[in-house]
Amino acid sequence: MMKTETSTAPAPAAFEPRITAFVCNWCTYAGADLAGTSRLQYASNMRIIKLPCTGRIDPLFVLKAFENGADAVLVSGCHPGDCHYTSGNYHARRRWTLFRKLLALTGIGDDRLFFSWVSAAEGQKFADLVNDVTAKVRKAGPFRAAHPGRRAS
Amino acid sequence: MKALREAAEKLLREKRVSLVIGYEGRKGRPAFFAAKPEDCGRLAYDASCRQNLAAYLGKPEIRARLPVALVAPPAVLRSIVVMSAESQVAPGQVLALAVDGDSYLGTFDAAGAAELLRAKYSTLAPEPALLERVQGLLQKSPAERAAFWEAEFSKCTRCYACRAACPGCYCSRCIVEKNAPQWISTAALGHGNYTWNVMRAFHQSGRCTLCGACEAACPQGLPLMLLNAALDREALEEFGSRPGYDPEAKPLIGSWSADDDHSYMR
Amino acid sequence: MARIGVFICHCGENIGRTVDCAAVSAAAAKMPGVVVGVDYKYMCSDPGQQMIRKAIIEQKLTGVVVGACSPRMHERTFRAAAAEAGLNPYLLEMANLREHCSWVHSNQAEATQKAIDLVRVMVAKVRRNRALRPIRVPVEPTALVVGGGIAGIQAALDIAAGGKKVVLVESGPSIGGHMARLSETFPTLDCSQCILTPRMVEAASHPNITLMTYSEVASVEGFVGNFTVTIRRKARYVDPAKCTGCGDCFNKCPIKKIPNEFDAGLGQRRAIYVPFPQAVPNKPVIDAAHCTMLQKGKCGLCAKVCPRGAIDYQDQDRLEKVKVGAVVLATGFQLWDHAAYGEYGGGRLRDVIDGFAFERLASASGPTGGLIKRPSDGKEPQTVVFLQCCGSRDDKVGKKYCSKICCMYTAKHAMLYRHKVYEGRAVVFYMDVRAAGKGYEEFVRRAIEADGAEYVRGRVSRITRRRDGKLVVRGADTLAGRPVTIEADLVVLADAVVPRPGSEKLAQLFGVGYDQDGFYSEAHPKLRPVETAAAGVFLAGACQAPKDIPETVSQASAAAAKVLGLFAKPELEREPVIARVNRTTCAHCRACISACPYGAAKDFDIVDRAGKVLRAVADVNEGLCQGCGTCASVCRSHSVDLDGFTDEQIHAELNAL
Amino acid sequence: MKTIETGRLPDLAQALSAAGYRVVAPIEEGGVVRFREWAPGLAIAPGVVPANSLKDFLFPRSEVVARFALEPGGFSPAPVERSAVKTAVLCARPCDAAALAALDAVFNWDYRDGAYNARREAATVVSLACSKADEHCFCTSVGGAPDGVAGADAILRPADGGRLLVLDALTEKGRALDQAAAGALAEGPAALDAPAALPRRFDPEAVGRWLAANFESPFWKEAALACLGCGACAYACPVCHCFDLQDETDRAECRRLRNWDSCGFGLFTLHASGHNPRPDQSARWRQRVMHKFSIYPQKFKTLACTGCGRCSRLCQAGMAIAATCERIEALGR
Repeated sequence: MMKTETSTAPAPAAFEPRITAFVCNWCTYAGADLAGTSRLQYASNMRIIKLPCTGRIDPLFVLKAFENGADAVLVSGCHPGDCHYTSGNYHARRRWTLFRKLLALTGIGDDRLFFSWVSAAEGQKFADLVNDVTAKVRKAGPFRAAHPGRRAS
Repeated sequence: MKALREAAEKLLREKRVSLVIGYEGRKGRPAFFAAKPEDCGRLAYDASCRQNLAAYLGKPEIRARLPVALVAPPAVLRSIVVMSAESQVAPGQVLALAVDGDSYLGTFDAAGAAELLRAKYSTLAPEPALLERVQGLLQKSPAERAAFWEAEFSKCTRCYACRAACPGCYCSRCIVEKNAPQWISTAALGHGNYTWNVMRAFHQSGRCTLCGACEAACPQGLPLMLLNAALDREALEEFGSRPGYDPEAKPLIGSWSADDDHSYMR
Repeated sequence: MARIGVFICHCGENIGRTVDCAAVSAAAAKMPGVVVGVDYKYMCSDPGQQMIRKAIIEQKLTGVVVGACSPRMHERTFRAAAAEAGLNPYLLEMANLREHCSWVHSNQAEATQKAIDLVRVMVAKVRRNRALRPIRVPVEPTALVVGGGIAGIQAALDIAAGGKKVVLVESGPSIGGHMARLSETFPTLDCSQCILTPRMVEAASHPNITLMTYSEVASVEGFVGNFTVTIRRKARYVDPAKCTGCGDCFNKCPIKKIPNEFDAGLGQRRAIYVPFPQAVPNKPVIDAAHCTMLQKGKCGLCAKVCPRGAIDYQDQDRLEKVKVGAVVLATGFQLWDHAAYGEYGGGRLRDVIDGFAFERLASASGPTGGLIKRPSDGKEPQTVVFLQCCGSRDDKVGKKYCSKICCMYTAKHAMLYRHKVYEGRAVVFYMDVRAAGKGYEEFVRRAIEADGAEYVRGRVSRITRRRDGKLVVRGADTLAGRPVTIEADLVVLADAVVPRPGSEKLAQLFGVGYDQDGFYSEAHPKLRPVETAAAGVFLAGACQAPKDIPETVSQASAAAAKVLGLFAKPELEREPVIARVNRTTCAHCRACISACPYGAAKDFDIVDRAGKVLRAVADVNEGLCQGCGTCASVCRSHSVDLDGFTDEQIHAELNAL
Repeated sequence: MKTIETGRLPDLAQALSAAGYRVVAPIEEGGVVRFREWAPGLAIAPGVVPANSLKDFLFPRSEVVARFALEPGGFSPAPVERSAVKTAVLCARPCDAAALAALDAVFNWDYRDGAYNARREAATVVSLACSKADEHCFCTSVGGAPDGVAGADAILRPADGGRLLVLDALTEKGRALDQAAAGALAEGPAALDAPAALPRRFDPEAVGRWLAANFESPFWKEAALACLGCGACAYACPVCHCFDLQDETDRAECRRLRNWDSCGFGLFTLHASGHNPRPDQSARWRQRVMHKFSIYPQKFKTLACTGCGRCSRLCQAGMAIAATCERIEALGR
């Protein structure tokens, strides 16, 4: 009865990854704004979900993104010491250190889940990051429909 | 066992507790609740007792009868310490009848349990065999790991025996029961089963005492301890986390240090 | 039933060039819950905003999504417009179609698809938005100023002049701080006490200022607008109400040989004393550590001679609570202890002194009456070596940073010395001369050219004392590239400026951050240099970083302006993005309480009518919560949620992707 | 007699799948024997009562019962296919087969459940008589027998000391399967083994009588002390049939799912108001026992328990419904 769950779709010829990004409002979101005002061009595969702080990002958000068919997830916020809320990013960092281990163990590796510090001043870094992540995920191919974390449609 | 029974009997006779929760001396060693001194003769303990009796401390009917005493091997002692660090066990409300193998080690409150653990069991660790299985799994490719867990998680019926077995799962409303929004699908299908089992393990990070009750309770035999052990080692290596040794400990998730590693971030 | 309006802005060509705005608004119009989907050339323009206001009223919109520039640009604008039309401003969200889309993508098909996705996400979110009301907290229009140096005095006077009450707390027996110890001040060489003491007196006599000397902050509760601060009034053993400051007591006190801190140990005071003649308040305190009466119960002379019976050996520390709405930290600095430099005598050479000691020697009110006499034998030094950057710009033994004021006061010292000892040699060893400031470079040039100070670029490797009392200073002249040896009679070290001891503890009480050197952290190094991360707590003076007097005074006035701004309204309004706890489902694991960076998450007892505690849960203090949401994500049962970024909203956004 | 060597059950399975059946049989995996779809190469483990029950294949733990496409501007129902695969269940336990009567009753009394009945009709149940029982078995106390045929389309009976199995077709479906399996079966004499001896432990009627009269008995408080409130018993039970409806939505569509639910969960009866008519575990355990031995029999004239013992076999806390019934009967006397 689990049959519907385990059909593997072969990667389509031109694979355009769907990437979901969770970013904090004060650093990375502003960094992305700067990339815009500087007219830096980057891949259009990423969709940003804005949160006040990386401290707000629950691992469930990431799993839900994968479940809904994201091929990769990016989490990005203020550099250590820069957090608008003084320590939200420190809490986030510890959380992700443990959570990524769990995901790695269950088959979601470094080519699916990305973490980065991008400050409000790092427009270039943001653009490069998006391009780099997109390229890596293109190479990795579609997130296996057979991965238990993804809802079979 | 004689010493254990006498200690339990004493606690009840002196009315220091209203209930002694232990294991019964019949096949399967089910949980046994002694409310009268004379019941204590039926208490028994051996290595086959896989149930973590600290899980009962989250049950309202038991909380209503505090103070209570628990028969507690080292892992259960740790659970009691974790629960008191998380303000689930008020001082003096829970006494541990500490046992190890076939010896009874004495009666302790949470603080005393922590001292005993630090003195005698400071180096508790997952069995090497378990860690080898974790390592073996990590040697495989992500696709192979995904396939492995898909096969395992597909057996999960979402009976939540793992949750019921776990002293760390004392939430009155589990996240999987939150339906606005319903973050974790309650359908016993791939995605819901994955999210449930991964989050259950994650929610124990820095709190799991590796008692093994969840895996023992799983009717489908899911290897849940692989997840728990992997997290336990990561928490120890990255943050020196050793849950269940300090009744004053800050939660691992909910505290931080400026020099936490972030080599994986760019 | 949701009635969402979606308004897509072309931003002239900025969005329209790469995003097919008509297609986006058409797609939006078909999204669940959307009743209006339009695009327009300039949504932020008057007609654009009018279009939104009109739709809100005519279409009875329950939510609005504006697809335009970054919310950081125009969210306020559009939310204000929504509010004018009677829609709660927090029911409007923006989709960033410019900075995050049209400006960074060139392919129209891709950009348009992304724009549609971004709008769909925001539509999904806004359907779950709830009307929010700004948090209003009453403000207690009294300020607490911690530190009675020039920074604290200035801040207090400015706030008082603004008509608000001030409590000025000083840990020493008198206000005035370091500035009162200075002889003259650069670059104008006007007498420090002449310009300071009037301010001290004004502060003491101002009707709006309550002076609490010999007092310290013991504990802090509450939050911006509503702090309750407990002040420890240290035992003076002298009742200031009775004391007239006649001085009989300290003239009679038999314990005479206590090195006077005010004079950097060069002068002496009694066990009962006023730190300096112009002290404010000019009333003595007893130094319990040295008083034989308080130590051994013998003597009691001061009590005998006091005509007013003001002496009270039974006096004890008292705790006093004050309610204040804002706080200015002005705890200042001290000089780093050069004992760490063994090569400079490790603090054992009496004629190797620090800047303050020289100030006292040069000061007319100092222990030598303004005559430059060296400590060891009271002789007038014929050669004085001044050593800059002693402990500054040295991350091995001292501090990484530049202490900023030393270049100037060393030049001043050289100058003052030459004015007092015409034939004397003033030799200054320096690494660089940093004289940026109005009239500063000119001042240094004057020291060199008019007053003949000899500037040697280089470091001193060691200072040794010869039998005849000469200090042999060996160093290098890095410009000439040769070693130099100078036989000096006095060496003055420009020790690094460091925060006061205990400044960390105070910062922790107020929830203020500090750097690795212990200097307080401003909220933003450029744009919020006087605020701190703790709302309602401001900084003035050298507690934040080394500063000279003009800088300190300007920051003090800036802090005062911030305080007066905060006090301008009886209530203060805050963004309603705050966390809330579901008390029914909270298991009280206390993870959120441990995680909250602001101490806003707290224990809360649920009690029945009889006041019996039924259950403990977590609770969030609206005044303290800043809305980061860390508590929400450490909550395993998601019993904590964050207004404006609720679980429901984020879940909906993710489902729309 | 039609016989097959016990060791050659896979041949039977092979023959049936060749004949177009999907074959379900007890198969060991990771130390747990479970009913699951058989595939060539898999051994069949007839020895023990599987962890899951036959129920899984008629009333799956989760299934989509309705779909709505999220069209621009609104919802529109999308079809859900009701196709059920022709299935043969090998080595079902008599206690599993006996449960079908109870399931048929509940899925047809007021409304004919399409999904259930489609699968039920497509399924041929071949049970395996028990020649041994463990301490959790109590079919004889609830009107069953180790060699009972209730609900089965055919039955395999151990013979010659378990070396052989004798196949008897009992229904049309059974005979059809018999035909299809002909190739794998041998014709010959065999000495049937005696069915497992399982003394009756309690009288369900007496239990039912006491239950109906003792809703408020203090007995429940103490009897349920050990219960931790998981769903292991209900999900393993061949008769338990409670479910929960959940909608899952994403960008493309909304799916309405039917998932198993259990009266052991606190959430099961929790009202939106926060009120819970079954406030504690004793009320929930009482409900479980009453439903099986009092409420259900009153409604459908059949017990909702077939004595398979899975619930007590799996319970981490040692809750045992048979023991509870024994004590109830004693209380009744």
